[in-house]
Amino acid sequence: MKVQVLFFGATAEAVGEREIEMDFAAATKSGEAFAEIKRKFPQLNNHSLLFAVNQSYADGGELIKNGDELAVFTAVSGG
Amino acid sequence: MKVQVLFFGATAEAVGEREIEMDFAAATKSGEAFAEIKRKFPQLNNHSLLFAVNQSYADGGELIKNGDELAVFTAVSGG
Amino acid sequence: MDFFELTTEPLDIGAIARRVVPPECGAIVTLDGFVRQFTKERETLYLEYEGYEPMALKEMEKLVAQAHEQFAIAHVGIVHRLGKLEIGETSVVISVAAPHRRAAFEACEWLIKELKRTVPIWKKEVYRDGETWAEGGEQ
Amino acid sequence: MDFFELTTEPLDIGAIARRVVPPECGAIVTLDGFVRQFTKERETLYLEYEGYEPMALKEMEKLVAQAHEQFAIAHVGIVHRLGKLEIGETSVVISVAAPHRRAAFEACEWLIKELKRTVPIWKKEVYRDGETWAEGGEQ
Repeated sequence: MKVQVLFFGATAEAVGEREIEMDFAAATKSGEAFAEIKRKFPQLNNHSLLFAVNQSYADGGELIKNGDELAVFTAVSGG
Repeated sequence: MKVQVLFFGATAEAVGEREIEMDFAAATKSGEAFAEIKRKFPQLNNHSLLFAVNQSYADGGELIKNGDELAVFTAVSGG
Repeated sequence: MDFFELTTEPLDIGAIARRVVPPECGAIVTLDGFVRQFTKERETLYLEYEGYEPMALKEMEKLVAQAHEQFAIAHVGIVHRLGKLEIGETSVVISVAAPHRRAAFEACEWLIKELKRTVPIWKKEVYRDGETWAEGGEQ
Repeated sequence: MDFFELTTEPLDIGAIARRVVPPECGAIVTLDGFVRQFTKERETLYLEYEGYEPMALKEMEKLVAQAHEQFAIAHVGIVHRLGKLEIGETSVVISVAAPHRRAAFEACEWLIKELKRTVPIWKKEVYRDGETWAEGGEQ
């Protein structure tokens, strides 16, 4: 099950990519998916992170589907 | 003792003048002066009035001096 | 960089706000008052503002001084327009710059409330069926 | 007449405020955030704003909907600029029109607070001696 994972700002810089594709088992929940992303990129643990699934903030319980768009970013600093 | 008395907006319309000269006795206080203005123009009593002496709100106790600028106007409505 | 002005020219909100920017601030709060088309279902055609100009400037100066005493703000700009204003035109702009936006919001709201209470400016509302000088407390 | 936009073009505060004017309203409150020259005595050369654009627009849309639920307001306009911004340039404008100015002040202050908490936009501060991505809660 393939998903896109997007990084922005500080997380893009830490990971060295703005967008990657990852493969998850069926019935993976968003919390598990994000834990796997952090294992894959341990440098992310230096940051306080927020997660989104399909452009909405994730609560960890969302079931990831094929083709979903995940995002990992630091606390926002617009304004 | 001559002073200028200014009217604005609704008071200018009621009195039919924007500026008049009036003569007061020496040692007249502003409260007495404004009472005299209201006697002279009883049509002003239809309005809730504010008074100023030399471009500051009057408290009634100011001693009027020759050449002072008095003003009589309704509650302000700018903004 | 405080300022308080009366003018018969149209007001440019952005330009007024920009003039109160100091280098250590990050936020400006701007109040933009303008001519309403409808007041309680009565249609206004246009407004005329009249001011007791020297006293209005003195009262605006006092308000700015009081705002600096009460709020942690950097700069204040107040410009009130006089003369004939069409529907939708800006009558007053108050811009407040502050290091922290809370103080800017509080000071701006306080300034417009006090301006409407103390600064000797009056507006004549011209309707289709007549005209009337607004007297304070009506709005 | 609500709107929420992202743009890389300079922001015209007055034009944005003007777009939220409905005929029954008499006041607009506008928050204008801009690039500070100094943050805690460190001199910023310029900023770069990056957004997760489709999510940022969705979050802005949610904020506008929530503001209408919570406050008696007529229209809201939010425009955030992205890309490179020089010192003094406006990064965000939030304009709120309301029949009563109290609601406009409250809603505008609430909107900027929530925007800084929820809308996925980040700023990179470029100093003379380095650069850093600001992470929320720092301001």
